[in-house]
Amino acid sequence: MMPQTERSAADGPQETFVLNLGPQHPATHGVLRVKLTMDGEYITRAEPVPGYIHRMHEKMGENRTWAQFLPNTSRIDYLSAMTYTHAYVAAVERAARIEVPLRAEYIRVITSELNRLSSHLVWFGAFLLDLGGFTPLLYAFDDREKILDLLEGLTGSRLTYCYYRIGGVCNDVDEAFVQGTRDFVAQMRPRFGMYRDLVTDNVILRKRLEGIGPISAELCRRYGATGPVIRGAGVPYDVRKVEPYSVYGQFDFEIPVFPEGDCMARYRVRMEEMAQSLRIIEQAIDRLPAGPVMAPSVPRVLKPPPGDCCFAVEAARGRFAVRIVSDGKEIPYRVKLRTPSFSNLSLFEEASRGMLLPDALALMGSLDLVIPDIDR
Amino acid sequence: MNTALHLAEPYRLLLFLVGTLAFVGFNAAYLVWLERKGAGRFQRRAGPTEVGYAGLLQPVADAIKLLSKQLIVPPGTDATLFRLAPMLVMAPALMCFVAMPFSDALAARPLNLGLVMVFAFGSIHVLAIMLGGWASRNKFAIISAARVVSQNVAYEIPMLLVVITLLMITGTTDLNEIVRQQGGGFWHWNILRLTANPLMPVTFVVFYICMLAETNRAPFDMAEAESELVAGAFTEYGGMGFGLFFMGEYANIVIGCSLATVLFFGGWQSPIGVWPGLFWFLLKLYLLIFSVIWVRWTFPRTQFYGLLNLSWKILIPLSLFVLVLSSVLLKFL
Amino acid sequence: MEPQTELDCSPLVRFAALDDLLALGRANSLWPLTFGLACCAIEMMAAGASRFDLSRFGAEVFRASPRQADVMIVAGTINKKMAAAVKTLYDQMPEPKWVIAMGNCAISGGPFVFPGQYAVVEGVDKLFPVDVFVPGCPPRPEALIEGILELEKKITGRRRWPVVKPQ
Amino acid sequence: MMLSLPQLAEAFGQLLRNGATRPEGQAPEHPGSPGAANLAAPATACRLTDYALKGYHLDVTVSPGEVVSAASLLDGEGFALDAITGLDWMADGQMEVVYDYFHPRNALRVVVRTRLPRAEPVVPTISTVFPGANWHEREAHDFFGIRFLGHPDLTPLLLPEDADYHPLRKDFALS
Repeated sequence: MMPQTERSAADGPQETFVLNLGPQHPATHGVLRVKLTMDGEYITRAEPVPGYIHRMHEKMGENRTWAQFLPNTSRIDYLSAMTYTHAYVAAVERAARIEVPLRAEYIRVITSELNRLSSHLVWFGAFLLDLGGFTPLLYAFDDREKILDLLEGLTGSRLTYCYYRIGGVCNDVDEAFVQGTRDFVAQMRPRFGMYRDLVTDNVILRKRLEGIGPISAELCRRYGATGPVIRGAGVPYDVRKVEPYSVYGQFDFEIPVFPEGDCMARYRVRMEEMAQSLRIIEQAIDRLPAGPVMAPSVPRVLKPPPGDCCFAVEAARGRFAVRIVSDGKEIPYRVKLRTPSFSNLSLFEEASRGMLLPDALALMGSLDLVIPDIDR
Repeated sequence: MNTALHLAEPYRLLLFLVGTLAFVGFNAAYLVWLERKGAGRFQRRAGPTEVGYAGLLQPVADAIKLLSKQLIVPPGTDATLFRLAPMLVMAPALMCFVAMPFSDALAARPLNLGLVMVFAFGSIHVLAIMLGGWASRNKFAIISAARVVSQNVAYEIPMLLVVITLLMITGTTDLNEIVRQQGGGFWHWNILRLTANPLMPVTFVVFYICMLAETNRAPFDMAEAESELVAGAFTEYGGMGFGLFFMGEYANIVIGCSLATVLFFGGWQSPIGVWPGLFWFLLKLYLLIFSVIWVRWTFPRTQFYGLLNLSWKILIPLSLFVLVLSSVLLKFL
Repeated sequence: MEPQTELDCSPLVRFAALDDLLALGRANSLWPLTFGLACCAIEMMAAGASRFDLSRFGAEVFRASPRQADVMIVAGTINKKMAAAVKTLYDQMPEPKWVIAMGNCAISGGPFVFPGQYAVVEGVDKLFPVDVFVPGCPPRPEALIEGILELEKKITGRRRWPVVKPQ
Repeated sequence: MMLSLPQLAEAFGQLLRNGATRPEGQAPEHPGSPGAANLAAPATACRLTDYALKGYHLDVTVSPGEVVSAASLLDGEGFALDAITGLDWMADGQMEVVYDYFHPRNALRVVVRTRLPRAEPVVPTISTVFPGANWHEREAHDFFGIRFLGHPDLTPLLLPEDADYHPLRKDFALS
């Protein structure tokens, strides 16, 4: 398709050199290091070296009570803090058999989707920055600020919300939030048209993304890649649909799937997903039931019965699963965090082989990595 | 300024030397300001506002800071070349202005080979960036140096081809003479001389694209490519070494846009017959520069093979076609 | 890129007026290093984005190469694997250079400090001197801008705007 | 291919019976460690679980030698690897390795677990089956010191290159 992107074996053996991309490099979105073995500008081997922001989240899980781990969950993938907290509290609720009030579930869905939207907006800007376009970043951040205003009014924080509690949510939404969310949905809809005109239809962008970085469904499966990566490879895998959790089963929304598997497909999946998130938010706001937002019977010192259990959610980057093991004490025995970026990055070595450096960076950008999410 | 023209030759030259230096320095500094302000406007923000009125002292602050930075020659570099490269980027840019006609009489040295000279000196900055990249002993810088050379080789060809087309029509390489031919209203400008060659607007588009590529501006900023190569050939340069590269980039934009103005938009000729030539020259020049800034903040960067493909597969055949068409028309009309 | 050896760059002779001018120039042209570590980096980006707009103070020129940067905004947790790289980056920046420790992690290790922790460097001032500390987890973009203004004050000795006292 | 839960459970039952009836002399694909032989034969089991309570559908316990054949079985059915987790049962003197699998097209989640002696936790690698397991196993090696036989490169992934400690072991403490 793009013969220029592949170097044929007929070119003969070449001298290679090692290029260290990172740990401080603008394209790695943080402190990922990629050890590239290069043949000119062609990559013969790209070996990601994570761990530069390993922050012991799993060790900390074994050091504090079940509820004290909550702040950590917002700092694993700080761009989708809500969904991560959701997975953890839902896992503990599952282990301790706590029933969450319906209103709290609705609020969780609304805030999770708002958070997904803001995460995708950051990705959109950062991805375009990787491709050398600076302006879309600021447009995306501008729209994101509106979401942050809403969530800040609700939770008091702009980024690391820690808003969910075991058994519900921290505080109820007020009328200002409901109205603000309605206004935001109405405001945000026309913006997608603008993004399409400004960015998606740009011929330079299309040339840089179409046919670049193909990832097949089989490759995703073998590496356990999920989220927009697998949906961009034609597999309609979304935890919200496959294993419906919370009240996602009650909403009418679609899972955007593009079969091409290239960077453009992943780009389109995320752009479509933002519109779908708006749909979910709209429905949830309209149907928001009355009632309490905390379960009445959550014990002050939580001691889930011994045993293990899992809970998976669809975070902005893919499937995020929490596996908790309890030995019946007030401190978790083990908290395992299965993060999507970890698996998504692990296929980079295979997918980037033989690519040109700028294409490989486009591929990396299209995986939407958050480095602390890999390192934990 | 006009009195200066009647002074004895050495004084006149000296005056022009100072004038050119000031012009280039001022432009390089304030184009950065314009770029930052312009970028701000394109991005729904204010740009520099706090340093002086509307941020007008921002370039001065930047200059003071860059001048007073520690000079580092990293270990393992080729120290001579490392120091030489930033100067090599600036000096030829200054030379190009010698032949540039700012108005009818305002040119440092009317040269009948002016265009050739501008091209000759205009190409040297490639060499400088390559030397800088090479001497830095940094892998990003070397990749960038290789990119710059292949990019400039590819784009020099269509650029020269369209200029040859133009020369066949004008019949002279004296820049001032080229401008004089375009007098008498904007329909005489080369870009609209459709009787000589109906494809003149296309010629300008080719020239404009090549100019963007030659000056390493977005969407062809392969040399700096921040998200890929950190800072490209300038990765190891700090302080005024980097400042000179930075100024050289803007000086080259000024040269490229001046040349476009002279060759296609009638230079200092007024489109409606009023106001002095210098005003019109600068107006056209800054409108073009503004368009360059606009392009930068709108488009993402092209891929490198896309860039070379554009040159070798589209621009060169196109400019060859224009050249042949032009010569056929010249011969038979 | 090898680390630079430390050089003592304090001048032998000082000229009061010239020093003031240099300080003024430096304070108004603080180019940060593009160097995001964790959560705080997003707020650092937000500070550069349209609503907060660092460019008003001429500080939006994020340079990816340490050679061209004046101020290192340490935005996030530094762990022991990263510490050497951060130190190298600091060494590669030419004098005069400044450091802003943004967020609790960069100040003290923040929420990641507990008895028996094995990964986190407890504060970036363990590695090199820090000029301004901006607390928060993460600090708001306004806080970062305040930190930059504070750094300007440290350089020039003058405050750009009067501090607004809380009511 | 729609796969049903009972079919899968049956397939695992088959696998476990084969493992149980395998003659003593013929070791499975990977011999395991000498320590594994000393340990009392690990309870192999395959049971359906309540998804609403556990978050997974099928809980399979295999002997360390059978993790590869379990992985191959799941690979053949189109499963993907979710994560590999270590679990330090210090009181029992055992180390547990938990393999989470999910199916990208069906709502099916399978947990495969195996117990190793804590003193010498060695288990064959499944990175030959799922290349994605490579990093998960490196991570488990970082955190628990579990050695994966046949793994191409067990250098620390998340910990510093020279790390010689395994922080998620229950007896870990910084000196």
